[in-house]
Amino acid sequence: MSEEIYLDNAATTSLDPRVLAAMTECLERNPANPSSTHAPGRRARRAVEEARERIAARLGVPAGTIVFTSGATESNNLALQGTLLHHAERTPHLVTTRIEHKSVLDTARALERRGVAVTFVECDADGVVAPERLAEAIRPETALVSVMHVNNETGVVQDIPAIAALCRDRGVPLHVDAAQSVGKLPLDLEGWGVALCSMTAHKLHGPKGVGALYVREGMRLAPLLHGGEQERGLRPGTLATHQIVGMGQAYELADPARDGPRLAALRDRLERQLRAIPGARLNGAPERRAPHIVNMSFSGVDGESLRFAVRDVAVSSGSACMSDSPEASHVLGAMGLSDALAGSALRLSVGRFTTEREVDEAARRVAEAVERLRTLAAGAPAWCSG
Amino acid sequence: MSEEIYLDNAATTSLDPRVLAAMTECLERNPANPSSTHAPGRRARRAVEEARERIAARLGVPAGTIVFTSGATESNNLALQGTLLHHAERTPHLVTTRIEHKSVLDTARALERRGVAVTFVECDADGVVAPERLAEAIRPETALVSVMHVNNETGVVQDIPAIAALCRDRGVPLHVDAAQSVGKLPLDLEGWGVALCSMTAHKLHGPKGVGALYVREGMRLAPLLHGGEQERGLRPGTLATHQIVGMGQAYELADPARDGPRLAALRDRLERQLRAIPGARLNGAPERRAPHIVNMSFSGVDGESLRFAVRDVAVSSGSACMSDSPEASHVLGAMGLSDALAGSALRLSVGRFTTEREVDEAARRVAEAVERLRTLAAGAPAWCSG
Amino acid sequence: MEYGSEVLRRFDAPLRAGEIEPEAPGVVSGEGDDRALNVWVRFQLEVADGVIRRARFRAFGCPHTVAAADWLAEWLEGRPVQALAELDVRRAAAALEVPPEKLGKLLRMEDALAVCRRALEARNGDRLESQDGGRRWPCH
Amino acid sequence: MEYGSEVLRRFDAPLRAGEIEPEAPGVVSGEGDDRALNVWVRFQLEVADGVIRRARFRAFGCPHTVAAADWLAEWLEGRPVQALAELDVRRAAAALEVPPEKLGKLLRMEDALAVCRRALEARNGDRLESQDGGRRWPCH
Ligand SMILES: Cc1ncc(COP(=O)(O)O)c(C=O)c1O
Ligand SMILES: Cc1ncc(COP(=O)(O)O)c(C=O)c1O
Repeated sequence: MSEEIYLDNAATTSLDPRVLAAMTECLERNPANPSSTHAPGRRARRAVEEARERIAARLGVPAGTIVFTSGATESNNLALQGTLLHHAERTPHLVTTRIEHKSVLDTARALERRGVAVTFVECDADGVVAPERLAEAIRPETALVSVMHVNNETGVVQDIPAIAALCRDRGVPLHVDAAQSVGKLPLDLEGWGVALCSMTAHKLHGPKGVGALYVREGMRLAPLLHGGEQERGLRPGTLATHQIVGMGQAYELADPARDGPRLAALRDRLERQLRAIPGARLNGAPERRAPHIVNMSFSGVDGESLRFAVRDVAVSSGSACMSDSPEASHVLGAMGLSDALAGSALRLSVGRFTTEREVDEAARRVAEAVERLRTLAAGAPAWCSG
Repeated sequence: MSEEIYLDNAATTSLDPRVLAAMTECLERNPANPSSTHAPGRRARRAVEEARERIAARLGVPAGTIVFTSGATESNNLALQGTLLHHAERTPHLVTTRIEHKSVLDTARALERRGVAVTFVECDADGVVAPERLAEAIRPETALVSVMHVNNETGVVQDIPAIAALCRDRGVPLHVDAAQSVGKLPLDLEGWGVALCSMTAHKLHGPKGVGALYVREGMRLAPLLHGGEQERGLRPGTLATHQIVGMGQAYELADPARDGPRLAALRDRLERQLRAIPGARLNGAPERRAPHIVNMSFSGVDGESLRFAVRDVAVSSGSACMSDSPEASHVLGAMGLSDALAGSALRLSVGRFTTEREVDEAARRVAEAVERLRTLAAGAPAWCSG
Repeated sequence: MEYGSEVLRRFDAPLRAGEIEPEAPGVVSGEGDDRALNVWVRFQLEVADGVIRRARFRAFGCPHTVAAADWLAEWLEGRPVQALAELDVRRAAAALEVPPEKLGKLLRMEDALAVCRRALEARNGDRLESQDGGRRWPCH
Repeated sequence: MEYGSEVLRRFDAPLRAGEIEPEAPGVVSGEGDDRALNVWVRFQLEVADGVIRRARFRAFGCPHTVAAADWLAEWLEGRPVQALAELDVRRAAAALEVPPEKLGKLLRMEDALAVCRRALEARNGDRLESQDGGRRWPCH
């Protein structure tokens, strides 16, 4: 077995040691329940509120707009279900896209089964959703538009400022799934006029199992969970102090202005080498991508075999929550890739701890594997090449 | 300020150092996403499955029945909403009690607003719910009975074996909120015939923000959150490996046969001294309590002042998630206590790290404070004494 | 509930809690209570030559109640009886940072002191008015 | 997807992957594929004196596909041509712990080998039967 290289930072990241230190200190010294009114409880509450302020400061939003959740999956569910299930309209309407994360798509489908009308807007071959397509989909009874900022498979960045502007014009609140963009791209939620925004800590070297939903002041939402007054009644349950502290620390450490270019440089270095492989095809608009993700297909190569051949490089087809399922990526499918090409796609994603040596070695192994598998399949029919 | 004494282990507990060690090791060495299929992903998955098995083994249930959640609040919501919202009956019926945790009561009330019929069964003056009362409340369209095992305010233990037997007779599934009992009292979920059981880690020296729902094989439930196939489709979202590992370690460390008697001895020592205070009144059936909780009222003393006077002893009125709200405890109210007596109630709860010296010192401080406040209120009208 | 340092100090050591010896001359007392608000207070004022020489209280209630009673008793001591007419519990509320939802409890203290005032008026046969029709006494 | 050690070994170094030199005599070949299953395989068998002297393959597909093709090629080598009639891909599936949902892919290898067999029959003008009407060859 060759040395393991982790290039799956879009699935999850390792904890920054400074985040670990903050969490450990909290677990050791701040054990009380933040809802308790006694002195140790108030110390725990203070740690929670400090983390909330750090996160809010990073995003340039008031601290009171941050509602802690168990992650972006829950945030997405809260945003969509919370807006649509108790809406005044008898048949409210949701506009979203075909290329959202499963936690948005599946929630939209579940809402459909409960009487909500949903329009799934298509993307183009580059994975870009045209704001005009979204504008056309909006109806008088549209209660929410939900569009992800950065696609988790391709890294393609949607034009949220333009989409927010058109939603504002039409008086429809916009929800943005920013799980992949916070800390890597600048966000201006209040300037753009975003109503709801989902975040998670574990894509940014913070802990798994904690996230947040930004809820613009004045935006009304029904909770998914009941019991307890925590988080303005929007999210009951004992607050996980150490998790929230970890998220606060992770968000404070992340700086798009510094990390973005560093990640992009690494990603570009990796991408250059991968593109040099014959038959390589970049998936997603080259000039509109978040700095950490590259998604490439390799014609004439089976995806499962390719991933197995480079198994000491941790990469992904689709997203991690789908990687158990053999179906091809719904995102690449929406972009019009053949099953064969979509099947051979690798998503490689860099993080804070990725090195140049690692991306060089990973590219070398991919190139070697592609060549070996192509030789193995010499003479195969054309359909194998997509 | 005198030395701080923590006697609020029913609100939350401090992390056992062995749990911290397991979590830290996981955070440092096992950072991948348990849903990823690459080698680091499979290592993370293994840690999750080992934790699931440890927890299942402690409970004597198959590992596949354990669904991880963000805590007992979510587990209770999942159990109630998941059973009732998509029930075949047009107006399904829920039976629960007046003394449940807020996460059950508020969910029951939210279900009522969505067309579910709910019967809230009363308890007696000792905080005990008679199984016959529950039996009487069951109707043909009853879809679920939900009863807590140990009450979080009084520590009173409900007769779950008898309740489960009658539910079985009537063909109605039983949900048990065991947040306060797991690890302290023996549970025989499969022997008793419980269908659903809520658990949390942080009441047992595990981390906050992780819990589980036991879902008996064959019991069907609709998920609250959508997206991703994790946890048999019942609970999507990236699994928080370190949290789950922490819960696994905490459950393995907890042994009712060993911890129960130790906690009971400490609690009894505390209770003996508190009962010696003139005007003290024990709330909850003395012989039917979990080992870690004692709830006492002190006539002629204002509760808020009493808690403030003993502020270096961290205790609770009601439960922690209500301790911000000035309303008197719904549990003590249901037991028939006057507002004054309910208001003067202190819940003291011991844990693994509580010492005899601490309970002696706490009892001394409570006695002193009660005496001082009674003197301060000398001449007050009778209603002040409840 | 968070309590300010002034509440803490007075609650922990309310110097004017207690009673005036029954044999002391010129003592009036007054009670106020509200069961719904969980508050009871009794003031005793020892008055001589138109001046409140001593003020003592007993109280049942929350820490703010105890601290406010102590604050009021201290404020009254050494002042002429006319101070009773000018007393404004909001001053105590401000000094102790009493949260608004608890102001009702402090009004019961005004009631208790109003009883004291009427007892003094009954004894003297005239009404106690503010000396300057509204000017507040400087805090001492 | 988890892969057993035998899949790993054969996938990483499939000793019989490749082609037989075009000039070699007595070579038959056969292909099988299924686009929906994402599998293509080609076998070449060099037969002399009724014995399969060499077996080579090319494959497009998942790691189990590659490993199974290699397993089958190895199994055939050195066996009399009748072995083609007895060949059962489930034996490869068992040896490699191929998950049931992938069995369809292996059947395409049976197809490819059936083509080889028919080519041999066409050349010899008679049918290849199992030598003992069903007894399986011992594994060598
Ligand atoms: C775009 C996007 N949204 C939502 C999620 C879900 O986040 P979480 O794992 O915190 O539930 C992810 C990652 O898993 C993601 O990439
Ligand atoms: C009986 C009971 N049920 C449910 C809960 C909620 O648990 P969690 O804090 O894990 O959401 C608690 C404690 O807060 C409890 O005591």
